Order: sequence, then C-alpha cells, then structure tokens
Amino acid sequence: MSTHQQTGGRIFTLPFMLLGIVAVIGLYYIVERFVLGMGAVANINGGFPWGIWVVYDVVIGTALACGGYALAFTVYVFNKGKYHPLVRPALLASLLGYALGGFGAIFDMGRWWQFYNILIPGNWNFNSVMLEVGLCVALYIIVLIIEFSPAFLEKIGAKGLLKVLDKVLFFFIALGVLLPTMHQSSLGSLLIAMGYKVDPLWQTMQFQPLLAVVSALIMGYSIVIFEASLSNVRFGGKSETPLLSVLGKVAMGLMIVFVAARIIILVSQGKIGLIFAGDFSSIMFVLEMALFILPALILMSPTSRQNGGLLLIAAVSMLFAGALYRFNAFLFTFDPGPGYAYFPSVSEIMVTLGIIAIEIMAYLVVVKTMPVLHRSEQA
Amino acid sequence: MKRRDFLKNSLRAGAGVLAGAVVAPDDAEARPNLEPKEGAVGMLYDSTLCVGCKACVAMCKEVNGMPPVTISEIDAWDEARDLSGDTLNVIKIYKDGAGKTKDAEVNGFAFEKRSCMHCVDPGCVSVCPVTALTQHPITGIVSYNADACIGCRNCMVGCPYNVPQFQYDKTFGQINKCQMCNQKGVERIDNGMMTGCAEACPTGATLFGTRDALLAEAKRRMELKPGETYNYPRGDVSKPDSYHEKTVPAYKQHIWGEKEAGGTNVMHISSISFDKLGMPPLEERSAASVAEGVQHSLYNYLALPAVALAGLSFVVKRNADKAKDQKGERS
Amino acid sequence: MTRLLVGPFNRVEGDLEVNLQIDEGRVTEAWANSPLYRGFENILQGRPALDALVIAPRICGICSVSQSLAAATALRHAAGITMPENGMLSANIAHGAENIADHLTHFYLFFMPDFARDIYADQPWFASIVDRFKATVGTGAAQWLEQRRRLLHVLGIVAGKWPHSLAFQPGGSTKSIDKGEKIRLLSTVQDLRRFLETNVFADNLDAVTELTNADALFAWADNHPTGDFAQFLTVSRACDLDTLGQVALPLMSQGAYHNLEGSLFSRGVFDPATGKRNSVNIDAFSEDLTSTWMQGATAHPANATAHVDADKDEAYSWCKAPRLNAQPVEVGALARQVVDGQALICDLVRAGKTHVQARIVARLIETARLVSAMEGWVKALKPGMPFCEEKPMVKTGTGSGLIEAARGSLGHWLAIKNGQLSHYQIIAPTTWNFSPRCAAGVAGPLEQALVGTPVRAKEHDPIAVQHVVRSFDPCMVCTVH
Amino acid sequence: MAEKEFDTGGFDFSEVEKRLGVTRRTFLTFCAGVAGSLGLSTNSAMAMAKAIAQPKKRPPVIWLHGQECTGPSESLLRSEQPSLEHLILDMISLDYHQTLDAGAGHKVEEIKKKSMEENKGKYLLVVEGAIPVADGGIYCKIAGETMVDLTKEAAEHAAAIVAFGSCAAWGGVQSAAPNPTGAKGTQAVLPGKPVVNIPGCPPNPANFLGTVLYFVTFGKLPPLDEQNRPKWAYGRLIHENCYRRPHFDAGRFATEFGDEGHKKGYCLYKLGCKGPETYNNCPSLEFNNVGGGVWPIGVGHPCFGCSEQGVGFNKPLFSLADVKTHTPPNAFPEIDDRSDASGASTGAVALASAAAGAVAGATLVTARKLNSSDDGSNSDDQNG
Repeated sequence: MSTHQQTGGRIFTLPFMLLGIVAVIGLYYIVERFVLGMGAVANINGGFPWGIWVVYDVVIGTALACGGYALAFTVYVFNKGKYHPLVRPALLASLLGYALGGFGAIFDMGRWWQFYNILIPGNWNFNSVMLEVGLCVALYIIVLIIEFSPAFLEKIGAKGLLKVLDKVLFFFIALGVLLPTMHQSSLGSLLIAMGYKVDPLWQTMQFQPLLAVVSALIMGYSIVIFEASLSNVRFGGKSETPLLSVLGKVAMGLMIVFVAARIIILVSQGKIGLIFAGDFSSIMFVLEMALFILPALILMSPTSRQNGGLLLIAAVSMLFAGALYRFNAFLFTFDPGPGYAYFPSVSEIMVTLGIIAIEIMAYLVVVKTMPVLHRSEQA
Repeated sequence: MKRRDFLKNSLRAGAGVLAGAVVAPDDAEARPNLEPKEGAVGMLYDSTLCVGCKACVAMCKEVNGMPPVTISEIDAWDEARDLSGDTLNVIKIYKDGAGKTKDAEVNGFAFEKRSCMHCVDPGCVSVCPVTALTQHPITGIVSYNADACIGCRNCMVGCPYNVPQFQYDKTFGQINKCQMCNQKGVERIDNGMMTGCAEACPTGATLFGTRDALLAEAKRRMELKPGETYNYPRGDVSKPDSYHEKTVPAYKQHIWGEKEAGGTNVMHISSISFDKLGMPPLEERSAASVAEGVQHSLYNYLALPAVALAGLSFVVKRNADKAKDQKGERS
Repeated sequence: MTRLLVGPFNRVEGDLEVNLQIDEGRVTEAWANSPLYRGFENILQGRPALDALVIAPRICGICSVSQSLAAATALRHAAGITMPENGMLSANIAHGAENIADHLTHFYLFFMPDFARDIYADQPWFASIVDRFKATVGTGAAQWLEQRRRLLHVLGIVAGKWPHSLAFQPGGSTKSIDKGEKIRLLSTVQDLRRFLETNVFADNLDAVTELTNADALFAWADNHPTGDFAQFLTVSRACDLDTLGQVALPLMSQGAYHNLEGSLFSRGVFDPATGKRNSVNIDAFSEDLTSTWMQGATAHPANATAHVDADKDEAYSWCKAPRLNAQPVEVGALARQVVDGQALICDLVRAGKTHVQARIVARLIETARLVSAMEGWVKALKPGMPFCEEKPMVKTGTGSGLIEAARGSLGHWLAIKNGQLSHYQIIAPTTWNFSPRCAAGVAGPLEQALVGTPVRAKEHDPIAVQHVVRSFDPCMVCTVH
Repeated sequence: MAEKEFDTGGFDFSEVEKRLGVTRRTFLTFCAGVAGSLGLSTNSAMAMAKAIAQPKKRPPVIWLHGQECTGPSESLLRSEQPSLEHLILDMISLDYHQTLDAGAGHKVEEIKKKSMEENKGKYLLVVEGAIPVADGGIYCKIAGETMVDLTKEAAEHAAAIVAFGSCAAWGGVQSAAPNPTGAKGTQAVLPGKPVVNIPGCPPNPANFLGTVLYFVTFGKLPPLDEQNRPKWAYGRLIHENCYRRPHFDAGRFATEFGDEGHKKGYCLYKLGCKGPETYNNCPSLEFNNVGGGVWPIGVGHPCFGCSEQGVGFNKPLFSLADVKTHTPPNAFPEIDDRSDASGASTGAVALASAAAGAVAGATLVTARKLNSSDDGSNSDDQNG
C-alpha cells in the first residue's frame, strides 16, 4: 500500500481559474510567436539573443526544479530515508519544472522544427556546452518521468509494471543525481564562452560550473522547503517544519561554501575592488550577496530554523538569490557592447508567467488526482 | 545518523563528487588558442581609407541576396543601422564633438566596418551544439549551415563581436553571418574571386588576401610615417587591380585581429583607438579555448560521468535495498 | 629700308608679334614671334598616361576638341585600341562642330572686320561690309554668334562641356548618345545648314560645293550677291586678295574625320609648284630650334628634347620650326581641300601659289562640305550600341596622334614608361604656318607669305599685313605650348 | 505675365528690350534667376534689372589675357540670354579685350591706357590666364611688357579685380609641376588686393555674369569664401549636388568607361571623379546651356577638379578623390546604434515588478500562516 495519497477536492477553484487566465494569455503569445516569429513577441535582439525565456524558463526554471535532484541526493546518496515523504512532490515539481523548461527551450528555439538535429550523433559538437545541456536535460526529463511514474502506476493499479520498475529504479535514481549535476554545472559553463560580455563580478571562467551546481543545490533545497510549506498551508497535514529545518541547515552550509567561493575567486582573480565600484553591477552583486547571506544568518540560529515562517522566508530569499545570480550573470549585468539594451516585453513576460501558471495548475491537478503528497498521519 | 554527521557527510560528498566532476582548473587551461590556418584568407579593413560610400554594404546585399533593411515604409533604400539577420556588413561612424576632421579622435569622425571577423579561434563554432557553424580547415572561413541549425542562438552570445544574427522577424528565421562570400551557391573564393565587399571597395579600405599577406601589409602601414605618401593597393593584396597614392595618416600602432582572442582573419587598422570604434575588451586568450578546456576535462570520452554513474548506482542501490529491508522489518 | 614691329595682334588666339623689314612700301623680310610660353610638354612628362587627356586639351580653348582627340588618338595608338563605330562618329561630330565654329568665327569675327576699317571708307562695298562685319556691332557677327551658341549644343550633347571637353577617351567616348539626343543633334546640324544656306551662301550647299573653278565661283557669286560669302568675294576681287600673302610651299594634310573605311578628307602632300600629290612621310618630320628660345638638336618629334634658353641670341620666338623633309609646309583648310582634290580649291591655287583669297574660300567650302558630312555621321549613330571600348591603358608603349584641327595638321607624340608619360611632343597647326627660320635659314610659311605685302605710308599696323596674318587664322596658344 | 511676377514699379524696360533683343519677361526671368542663385530676393532681382537697364551705371572693364587658351572668353561667348556681347555692351563697357577688340596693335594699347587713366578707381579689371613670374616674367609678354607688370599696372587703380578661370585664379594648368614658367594666379602677384576668383577650366559663364551683375547692382563684391570665390557659386561640393550621388551612397560604381555600371550611369568615383573634393556649382548650372544633364559627369566623364587648386592638373585623372564631406552625416549609424535594441516599456516593468512582488507577498502571507500552524493549530482550509 502506498504511503502517498491524492488530496482530492475541487479542481476548478477561483485561484485555479485566475491562473488559467494567465496561462491562456501566455499560450496566446506562444501561438503568436510560432506564427509571426520571435521578434513579434520577444524583445530579444542582436546583443541579447537570450532573454527571459532562456534565462528564466530554462536556466532559472530548471534550477528551481532541482528539488528532486537535491532530495534524491539526500535520500539515496546520503541515505536519509526520513525525507522520503518529501521526494514525490519534489519529483513532481521537478518534472513539471523541467518539462516546461524543455517546452520553453522549444519555443525559444529559433529553428524548432529542426530540434531533432541535436539528437543526431553525427551533428554533435563535443566542444559545445550547449550540446551537453540539451542532451542531459532531455534525458533527465525522461528520467524524471520514470522516477515519478510510480505515482501514476499506483493510480491505475499497474502492479506488475511497478514491480519491474522497482528493480531498475535505482539506476534511474543514480541518473537522476548525475544528470542534474552535469547540466546544472554546464548551465554555468555556458557563461565561460561569453567571455567579456559577462560582468567581471560574475565571469569566474573555470569556476562557473562549480558555482552553478552549488547554487542549483541551494535552490533545490529551498524549493523543497518552499513547496512543502505552501502545500502544508494549502492542503494541511502535519507540519513538516522539523524535517525542512534540517534541509535549511544543509542549504546554509552550501551557501557559506558558495559565498566564500565567490569572494575567494574574486580575490584570486583580482576583481574584489569591483564590488565597491558603486555602479549597477556592484549594487546588483551586493544585493545578490545580501539575499544569500540573510537566509544563512536566519538558518544559523536553531530557533529561527525551527520557525516555519522564517524558514520559508529564508527559502524564498535563497530562491531569489539563486535566481538573481543567474539573472545578473545572463541578463542584468550582461554587456555585449555599446548600444545594446534588453528588457522583456509585456508579451514576453506574459509567456513566462503563463508557463509558471501552467506549472502551478498542473501541480494542483496532479496532487489532487494522484498519490503524490505523503499520507498525513492524521488522515 | 546524527544531523551533524549528515551535514558533514553531505559536505564531504559534495566536495568529493562535485569537485571531481565540476572543477578542474588546471586541466581547464590545457587547451591553448587555435593557431591561424596556413592558408587562411581574410580581409584588412583600413578605417582611414574608408570614405563611407557603403559600396561594400550594397555589394554584400547583392552577392548574398539579402533584402534591404528599412526604417521607413518604403523598400527602396537600405537603411541598415547594424548587423542583423538581413545585413552581414555595415559601415558605422564614430563621432566626437563637432565631428569635423576625419580620423581624428577629438572633434573628429571615423568609419568602422562591422562584419564577421572570422576568428582564428571562433567562439560561435565552439559553442554550436549541432555543428551548424564550422571553420574551414584550410581557408579558416567560418560558415553556417541552416539545415543543421536549431536556432539556440548560442553562437550569438558566444561571438565576441555579436556577428551572427538571427532573423527574429521571420516565422521560420535563421542565423545569418558573413561567410566570406564562399557559401554554397556563391563560392567566390573557391572560384578564385575575392569577397564582394573587397571587390566593391573603391579605395582599398577593405582589402582581400591571405591572412599572412594582409598582416604583412598592415605591419608595413604601421611602419609608415604620418604625412608621407603610400601607394595603397585595392582589391586583392597579392594582385591588386589598382593602386592609389594617399598621404599616410597617424595610425594607431595596433592591428586589431593580430592577437585578440587568438586573432582574426579579418583585421582592422585605424587612427582611432579600437575601444572607441566599438571593439570589445578582449584578451589574447580566447574564451572558447577556456570553455572547451573546462568541458573537455570534465567530459572527455565521458569517462568521469561514467565512473560517477557507476558509483552512484551502487550507492543508490545499496541505500534503497537498506531502506526496503528496514521497511520490511518494520512492517 | 625700315623695320616695323606689328603687334600685339588682337582678334587672334593668343599673343603674336611680327617684325617686318620694309623697303619701298613692300615687306622684304618678316619674322614672326610668339611671346608666350607655358611648358606643356614639360608638365606632361612623368604624369600618368591618361592625364594627357585633361592636360593637353588645355593648350587651347578654341580647338580643345582637336587637342583632346590628338591626345586620345596617340594614347589609342600606343595601347592598340580600336574604337567602336559610335565612338568614331561621336568624335567626328564633335570635331566637325568645333571646326565649323572656328571657321565661321574666324570669318565673321576675326578676318572680315578688318575690311570695315576706315581705311576702306572710300570703297563702294564699304557700307554693306560695315553693316555686316564691323567689329562688335556688325549684324553678321551677331547672327553668327547666336548660331554658334546653338551649334555648340552639339558639343554639349556629345562631350559634356566646351571648351575643354572631357568625353574623348582612347576607347571612344564616355557619352552614350540616346535616340532623343540623336534627334536633337540632327536638328541642330540642320539648323546650321539653314544658317549657311540663308546667311553665308544664300544658296543650297550642294550648289556651292559643286562649283569647280574660279570662274564658276565668281559667276555664282554674282547670282547670289546677298550671302556673306559673296560679299567677301566682292571685296576679294576689289582688293586682289588672290595676289596677297602668296607662298609656294608644299601643302600638307594628315587626313581628317576617320571612319571604319577611311577618312572624309584624305592624307597627303600637294606641291603647288608641280601640281603633284604625294603621300606624307611622317618619319620625315623634324623640329628645328635654331630660332627658338630653346636648346636641343633637330629631331623627329617622337625623339626631340628641348629645354628653355631665354637668352639665346639668334632666337626670336617661342615657336619651334617644324619641317617635312627639311622643308616648311603650309597647313590648314586650304591644304586639306587641295590634298583632298576639291576641284574649286585646286583651281584657285593652280598658279602654284596659295594666297589670302584661297585660304578664305577653302574654309567656307570646307564648312559646307562638313555640314553634309555631319548630317551623315549623326544619322549613322546607333543608340544602344557601345560608344567606348573597355580596354586598360598599357604600361609601356609609344604612340602618335595625327589629326587635322581647323587650322591644320596637329600631331601629338608620346611615349609611356611604367604607366607614366616619358615623352610628349606637340606640333600644332600654327607651329607649321608661323614657324621661324630653321638652321638652313629658310623662313616659315607666314614669314614667306608676308614678303611683298604692301605697306602704306605711315601705317603702324599695315592693313595688308593684318589680312595676310589673319588669313592663316593663327592660333598662337596652340603654337606655343 | 511679367507684371504679375515682378513688381516693376512702373520702370520702363522698353529700351532694354530693344537693346538686348529679348522680351521683358525673358529679361526679368534672367535677372530673377541670377538673383535666385545668388541667394537674393526678387527685390534684388528688380534692382539688378534696373541696373542693367540704366546705361550710366556701366562700369568700364579692362580685360587682360595672360598665359591662357581663351577658354573662359570662349565659354562666355556661348552663354545665352542675355548673350555676352549684349551684356558686354549693356552691362559693362569693355574698353580692352584682346581677342574681341575691333582695333589692332598699338592703337588698342593706347585705348587701354587712356581708359585706365580716365576711369581711375572705377574700372573693373578682369584677368584671364595665369601670370608667369619665372625669369622676370618673360614667358608672357604683350606689346613688349610682361604680363606681371601689366597686371600690377592695371590693378593699381581698379575698383575690383576678377580672376576669371582657374589660370587667373590659381595658375591653372601651366602651374602644374614642374611649373616651367613659374605661373601664378592673380592674387598671388597682387598681394593685399582683393581679387574675386571665378575658377574653372573653363569657368561657368553664369558665375562671372552673376558676380558682375552683383557688382554693377550693389557696387560691391558678393560674399566670398576663404579662397575669395563667390559663395553662391562655390559654396558646395560637386559631390553634394551631383545627380549620381545616390549611386555613390548605394555603392554602385562604374569601373571602366563603357562597362555595365558606366552604361547604367553609376557613380564615377572609382574612375577618379574629383567631385568629392571640388567646390563648384556645375551640377546645378551644367554647361553649354543645352539642358538635360550636359556637363562632364552628365556625359559619363568624372569631374577632374578643374576649378579646385591642388586638384585639377595636379592629381592624376584617375586617382581617387579625398571625400571632403560625408553628408548627410546622420546617414551613418553610430558605433552604438543598434536598430533592434529594446528599452524597457512601462507596462513590462510594472508586470515584472508585480510578478516578483506577488511571490514576495505570497511568501510573507504563507510565512504568517505557517507560524500560526506551527504554533499548534491546523491550517484553516484542509480541502482547498
């Protein structure tokens, strides 16, 4: 018998309907993008070919979907079985995040009708970070489907398949740890080839993959805390704060590593003075560091760590910090040369908001119809 | 296990797996810049010779079959302001103050050509996941294959000069960039011709030739004293269709493309410092070489990932079995 | 025996002075002096070959097309280029228009006004000559200037501007004439024909060109007395212009108005003394500097070198002394028509000597012939076909451009080394006609023609001398370059 | 008709109509045209017309010929409406002109001296041709006197001096290297004297007539540039007004006479056209009064800069010109001009802020709820 249950309840609630409106607007612009071309919807240009669709939907979106990765690490590599209840909802969030990130990659792909070219080995350029990202993400989506499939199989009662799956699942779980490590680090490596265009405060060259994967893990733990907190408020059940506070502590450790690494790298590359330049880049850097340090301070104190509200605030701060780290590096302080500027258009933002709305709606539908959330002891 | 241990473990494991898999700074330096190809062809743009006639821009459009870029409604005039999906070459102006004197940095103006520099170590080729961008093994020409391209636009961010441009305004757009007039169906270089822009240039401001010959010519010009006359060749530096005499300007002692990020096959010289002409702040080491170094030390023959996968599989299986046993015992 | 310096001559192109030795009211010896020097041949050396096309024509503002065509011909010869037919026709049309303009300007503005001077006030024809030809007020000159402006439209259409047209190239003409322009050209030439048939000849042009001898000419003039040509003939008979300015030297023409088949006016040398017509041996040209303010050996223009020596004692002119077989020759419309065998003109010099009357008649007869030829050239233009052969200039070579300007034979000789002119020599028509004495002491055609010219008592600017000098239509700026 | 266009103020033009042999309308249109190209008003045109019509205002003119080819005079002779001889007779009193004079020999030299004496300080001196100064000026003598002496003599009491043609303005063709005769322009031998230069080889007759008209009408010289050329005629580069300019801007060039580009009327810059460094009004005035694009560039020959000192006869015919101006300068995109670079729209900023704010707000609300639930009570909505 599964330890998970579907929450049930009405699907078409008012918030759901509101999200639906946002989703429909987003989808409308996605259709427009396919009919009239990207320029009709997005503000991307010659110097900023990557806008929020890449940076938010793919780079940040998948990092936000690292909950599954972070928990898989925790549960299966470090053998922390007690976190098992958090795994399935995290996997669902990861699957949705990655699937929609993949969708985002498709509608952001200029020549989407030729996407299969990246699957043909003859085309592969092994020097390309993008190749690795593309293939790993594609593969990881499949892995996530397999990892999450027990929920669906339980729902339809396919016990035979579940048994078979149970035998091989360890391999997919291992892949589910390896693949995000690879492509999340590679999302950082993408920055290396951009050279001078990436602001010196963010252009750490060969340290990019390390910083990327560490920040992805931070965001992964944060999103687990965030989702669990929200689910708890939304769907009730036993408070999971004690469990979450430990995850928060891990995230805090990673943050200390991350911030220390940033500072050490800047010092070793002789760029530390740029922090005090007082320009836009330095302000953004300080803001980003504040968003990292604030939750670290919160989480350092065991009392506030046990406070669900503070824990959530810390988690959201970490999410903002991780997102801002990526936004800063890829967009905000990105400087391709004189005269270039980028700010997303309304339609472009609506597409991203639409995708987020779809993600939340899908999450709500799935948790209400499939055994995802952990069976509450009271229930 | 105690929380402390967990934390310790996780940090240790993080350091182990991640450091092994993600950081290899020493190896990352391993791949040096690519070297110029022996038979590399290129162009030399001498900003001081440019008169802003835009013959090269028009010829480029004609040779490459590109439509005019218009600001107004009327399609009669090409008004391209910058490189775009429909413009592979454009002449821009640097202006300062009154903008009176040509080739003067202060209160002067100067022309500058924007087109593919055909890097010796091209970033676009390095980052393209599907080998849609390639560098010719002999000529060093960087060309593009739309049939392979998926439109990820990594080449655009990977190019230090923002050269590859996507046709955002088209339903089925593609990347466009200068391919030295040697793409399929044009093949001017293969047929012993020079690039359209070099052929059209009335003053020899855009000079065609092998990289070696052009670099030698550029160095010759660096040696000239301002005020003396020099017989400037026009067309192909090795067999100019004509010469014209002109007073030598005060060249900046800098051949852009000799060394920047591994060098370029299209080189620029000018009497204005290149940062003012919009050239990027490049070091001699190419970003592509660093990125590839990192990537290769991590993923060479997929050895590291394979080992990691094997290790992870073992650990996960062991832990999962253990968990099942515990569950079995408990229930 | 007295000496008289006549000059400066106005109403000639450029500066001219003539030194006369007079004995018993007749000129016994004459020295022609051109007091202007510009050094074109020096300026041209060392320049890119094609620069000859802009520098050489600046020698003269009146026969600039001739200079331009001579330079283009020499370069064409050096480069071995063949012009397309349209290019030849364009050149002929422009050249013809310029030459006609020169001939009639000479007639109306330079030559005839001398007969409206008060010295002739007692002559029966004086009143009508004053009416038509008096300088600046004569009605004939006014009508001609008006017509001339219209005629010069031809040069505008064919060559872009005049003087100093730029259109003529070794390969042809830069101007492609279209159908509309062809019609404009034709109407302009026909307009000129009307002017000639109304004002100048007062008769059909064919009737004039078909006259074969002097008797027929004067008979015709009596029947068509209203034309300006007839007026001249009246004066000519009254003043015995056929005895004035006599000279017996070979007459030379280098051939003019070439087309695919040959030329409108043939090339050759006519010796009036023997009445024989021979071919021209261009290699027998030489330039003698004995009386010129220059140093240099007597040599063929393709090899000649000269440098200025303004203090040379025996010299009296900037003009060189060109010779054919060491002999001076007379050139001009008269020479062209005689060499071409035009019956009337041949008849006028049948006595073995050229004279003022024959020179003037030859110009007007040539004008009449040219107008018909120009109509033919315009009609033969093929709009849409090439006007210029694309061929690059050679880096090394030699060439000569021998043509006929209005005033006579014009030759350019050049050599190109490394794409630059290493040698440039010009012999202009008036250089032949106004040549000073050579080493052998032989005087030039004008100097010979002036001998015997009557000089009235107390005449400072002897009128007969003016007639003789002007009958050659001197172009001094071409002469000294 | 003329009355409608011009306020003649009751002035009687019948005399001038007769003298010039033109209708009043043609005459006034000519004056208006000249005034227009001089940048003057119709009132000025009327002043000009009246000045021409009043013979008493005719200034005497002394016309000297130096080293020259009579090209400028020739080009004047073909000017039309009113034609030169009419203008000579009507507008100015040409007391001395070697080529056109009726008289001969020393007689005219005497007339010249007499006129200069009588009109001291009133006559207009026109110099045509260069003045050789090498070897004491012996390379150009008139009536035994050198041109340089004659010029100085005539200039001494001239009311104004006009150097007509490139030779007179700056030495012209004979001053080209090696300048065997030391040929100089008029100004160069008359330091300190104001000389109006009307360069060109030949100069456009309208530029001379316009200048003289201005002088006759207003009694002073028109505004001049640094090289003493009338601004109204030499104010702009040929390149700026050339009808082939669009081809230059579009990069369409003829490369050989008779090639495809040449046949199509493309820009002649590659053939050495000096229009980009030559100041003159040829493109608007054209030549020979034929109309229809009759001027050197119009017939497919590059400008060679005949009027521009240091260009004509000095630079090789087929060498490239220095492009003096690049007008209009705003036709060139500046280095940082990116056609498609986008700024932030207010709506987009608001939307992005709202999205970020919504997350932050939701977080705070949820955090409060979490705190209350952690305090012991269950969440208030269990079924959603």
